[in-house]
Amino acid sequence: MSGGEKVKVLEETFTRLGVQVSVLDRRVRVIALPESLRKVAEEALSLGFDHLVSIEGIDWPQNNTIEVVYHAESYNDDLRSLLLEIRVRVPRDNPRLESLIDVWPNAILLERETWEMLGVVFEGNPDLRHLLLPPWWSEIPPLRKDYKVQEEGIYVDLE
Amino acid sequence: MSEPIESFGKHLKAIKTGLKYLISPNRITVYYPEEYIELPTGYRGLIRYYPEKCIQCSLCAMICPAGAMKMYRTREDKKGRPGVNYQRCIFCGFCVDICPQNALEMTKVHDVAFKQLEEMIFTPEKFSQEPVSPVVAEGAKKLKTVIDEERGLRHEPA
Amino acid sequence: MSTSSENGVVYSRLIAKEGDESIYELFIGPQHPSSGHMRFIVRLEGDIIVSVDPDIGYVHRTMEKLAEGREVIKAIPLLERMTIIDSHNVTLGLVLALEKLLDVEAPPRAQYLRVLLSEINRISSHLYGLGIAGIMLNHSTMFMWAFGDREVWIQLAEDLTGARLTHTYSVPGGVRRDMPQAFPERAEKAIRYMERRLKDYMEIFLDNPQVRSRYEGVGVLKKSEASRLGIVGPNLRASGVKYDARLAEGYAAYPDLEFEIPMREDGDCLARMQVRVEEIRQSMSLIRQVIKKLPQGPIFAEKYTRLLPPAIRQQVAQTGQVKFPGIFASLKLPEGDAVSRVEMGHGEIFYHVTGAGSTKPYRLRVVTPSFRNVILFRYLMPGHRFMDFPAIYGSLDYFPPEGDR
Amino acid sequence: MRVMNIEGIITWLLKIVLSPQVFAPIVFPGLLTALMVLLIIIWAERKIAARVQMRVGPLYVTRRLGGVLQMLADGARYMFQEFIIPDSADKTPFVVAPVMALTLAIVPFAFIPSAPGFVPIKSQYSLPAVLALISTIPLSVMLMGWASNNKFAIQGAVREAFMGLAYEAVVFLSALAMGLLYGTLDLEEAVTKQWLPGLLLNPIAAFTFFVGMVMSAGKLPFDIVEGEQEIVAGPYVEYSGIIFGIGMGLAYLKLYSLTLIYSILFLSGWNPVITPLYSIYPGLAGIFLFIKSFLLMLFIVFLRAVYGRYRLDQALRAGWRVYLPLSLIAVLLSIFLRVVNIV
Repeated sequence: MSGGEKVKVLEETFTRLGVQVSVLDRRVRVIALPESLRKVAEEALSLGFDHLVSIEGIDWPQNNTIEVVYHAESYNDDLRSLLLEIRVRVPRDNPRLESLIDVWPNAILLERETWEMLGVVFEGNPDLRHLLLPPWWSEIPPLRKDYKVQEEGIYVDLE
Repeated sequence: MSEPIESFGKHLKAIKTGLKYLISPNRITVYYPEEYIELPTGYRGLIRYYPEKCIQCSLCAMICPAGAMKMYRTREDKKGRPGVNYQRCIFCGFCVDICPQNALEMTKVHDVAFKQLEEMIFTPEKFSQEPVSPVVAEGAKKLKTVIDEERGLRHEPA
Repeated sequence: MSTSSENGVVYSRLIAKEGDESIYELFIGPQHPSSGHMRFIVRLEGDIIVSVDPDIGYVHRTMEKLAEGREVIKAIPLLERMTIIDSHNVTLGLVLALEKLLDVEAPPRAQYLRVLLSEINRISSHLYGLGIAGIMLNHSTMFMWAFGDREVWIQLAEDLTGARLTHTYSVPGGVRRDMPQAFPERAEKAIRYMERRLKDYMEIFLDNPQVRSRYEGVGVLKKSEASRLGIVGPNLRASGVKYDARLAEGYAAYPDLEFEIPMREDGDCLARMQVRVEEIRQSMSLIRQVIKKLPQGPIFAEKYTRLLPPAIRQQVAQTGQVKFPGIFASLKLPEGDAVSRVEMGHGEIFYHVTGAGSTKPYRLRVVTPSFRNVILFRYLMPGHRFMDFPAIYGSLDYFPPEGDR
Repeated sequence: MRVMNIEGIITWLLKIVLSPQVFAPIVFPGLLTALMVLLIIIWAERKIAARVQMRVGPLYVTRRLGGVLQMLADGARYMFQEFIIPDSADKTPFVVAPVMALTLAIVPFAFIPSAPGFVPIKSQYSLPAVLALISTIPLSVMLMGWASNNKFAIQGAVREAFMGLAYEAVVFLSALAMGLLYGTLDLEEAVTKQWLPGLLLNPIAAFTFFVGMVMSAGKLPFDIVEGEQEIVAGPYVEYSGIIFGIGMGLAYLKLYSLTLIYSILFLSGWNPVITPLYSIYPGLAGIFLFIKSFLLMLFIVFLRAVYGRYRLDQALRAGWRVYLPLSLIAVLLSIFLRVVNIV
């Protein structure tokens, strides 16, 4: 099965699940809802995407949501040039999502990092604690837009 | 220790390799203060500023990734002239590559040492003097690196 | 939570166990001869490791947050600092993603030069890994030889780019320096020297019975586990999975060069080291091919050289050193996002750049190979002896600044 | 009261100093040469490793001699460095243990003969006496590890105990094999009995004694007690200053006394005695004994540039499963040779 048909098969299976599917350059993008996330993940696993590359959170303060983007990948020859991208939007003030550890085991560290950096709570993750930041970190999650980093100009005025 | 005979042979081979290099070592040490390596053309060392070519467009300060290049303005000249802060400079050469007038150029000097931190901030005047390597000033022997099939890196008097 | 391993992964080893009084807890702390810039909370029962909890983040420089606060071009030297021993491969992913966003294409000669520097960096990254693995077994000769011979490749990179480690060689649209005249002949000599030295490495290190007994059958990662845990790089290929981002993505000039993917089946420490040595040989053959097939032509995209004044354009063609157009200081990223994967020495790096129409990227996500391999410390170690810890750590070629970003 | 004139006192003193009981343990194969060998061997180890490893090694202390006094500089630095006793440590054993280890490493020189008839303490049990003294050193190292009350130090002390079990039996058995072969446990007689070097008579015992010696001195590939990469510096982790210097020099002193035993038992000791020198002063006639043991130490120290480190359980398994049976075979071989009265 060449790459083209593979993409078509992916497209049909995901549209049957009632999620929005679009294909970009070698990326199958799935816009899922928090409830259907687990179904999409299990479907992706059965299709061959057996591990996660990244769990990424993007903070959209304008429409008050945090978008969690999962990228799944597969090492077998026909799927390796494809990337599966699952986008889920969660409310910004109380971002909660279901942990996908039993579908993709290597999510255990990725979820910790996204929780730490953006405050998205993954229910079911047994050890959700700080990974990169120091354990006593109490300020708001740093990758949120309202965590300001001090900027610098290019001018220095002499006497 | 399975198949001891064969592993004993391998022990001897490892010791033989060690002895081979004990007898004819291929050292790559350069005795730095007495000798120094002559660097290839285009080496990205300390930067030299030519005020007469500069059109004060401040592109170099805008592109500097480390925020090392700043435009020093005075009351009379509002546009300001570039000065570099070597505490931050990462020698990436972006400023040299974006300058439309070639007013910035990278020299081959890389081993300048500073006694205080403040000395590392080059105001435009200090920035326009040619940096001098202390080792060259003392007249150390100049070597050039040669890649050689037998011994890897070798240094010959340049 | 299912602890069955039908999908290949033993879940119980994924969770760090709390110690009771029979457990001897050792902190292989950030200040330790063989821990690198990180800390391991090792729980021992007698001499057997019960669980290892890698505590990373000691060199976390918040690269993703910094990249969001700067112009796009400044993100390249910033992200290069994640792995300066493999600096071209680490920034190539970002440059490819930016080229997709800015929709600019590097000319063929630049594509070949990118492969050239990528392979030189891969060799020096593997030599770095071999050296660290050697000193972890207190085999100081392997350490000194690997780092000494790495100087040859750093010298080549210095001739090509002007900087030893942090080259910042690729920018959106092409590369910054052309290949000097004397380069091919020096590269050929370096390759011949390295081929001879690899034989010595095998005799004194990898075939040395003492090192063999420390490596064989230690830290075995099964094929299904490697794929399910998303392990990358030589650690993955040593467990029998034939995957390489250069094949999957086919970026730069790799599609029209032939190279095989060295692989092993048994997935123990020895297999990982052997895969790295063979990858050095593959990279050397790639360098030979690139030098032979290097096409003529410009090294910087026409779209940007067009903006340079004619005198500067003439000077670029003559000196072979690229000058940037003025807009490089404030490149505007369009709406949309781009993804790229590049094969580094340590494994596959992943970039996801989201632009929102300003000069600064809206979100820049990077997942480095070492971050994906961290899970191996917790997964591989239980059940081994305490003295296997440095052997496994050395064979994984883990690089803390890259893992922490 | 007989008035002793000056020459009388001097000759009396000279007679004492030159007598075997004083000269051998203090000057020639004993303390002074041991300390001098300590300096030279550590310097030689770093220089040999440097030559193999594409670099230069110690250089700047005495530039023309290639930095030979580097170890003197290090020794002086340790001498004047203040050693810190952590308050969580058990104070008196913390300080006494390294000193005890040093004395135990030096006392064996009281039994080692350096020339025919020139031995400090003449006894037919000098071989077991020396080996017994050397085998007590691990006890003091364990005490050092235990007294410093630090997790890594305790791990190091336990490793020292394990390693002790691995090589002690092997060393004693191979020495016993040679004792059986020569029919005597006295080192001096052992040399006179060697019309052929012990190495050729009983090569198996020579091999097992050599490996046991490398294990007991903790030199690569059995550098397990001070495993920097696992337990920082083993029992010596809390030490600094001169007691750390003693700890470091201990391994080399132990190696020196063991190589002396090795060259006496297997390389026919001081045999090509230079008779003119012997007639002048017997003490120095044993110069060949020193040269043989020095070359042997250079080879053992060269191994550092070739090997990494074995795992603790591998060293134990090798000790018990490979070298112990080998040394038993060596004993049988000696018995057979003795029956055939080859000696």
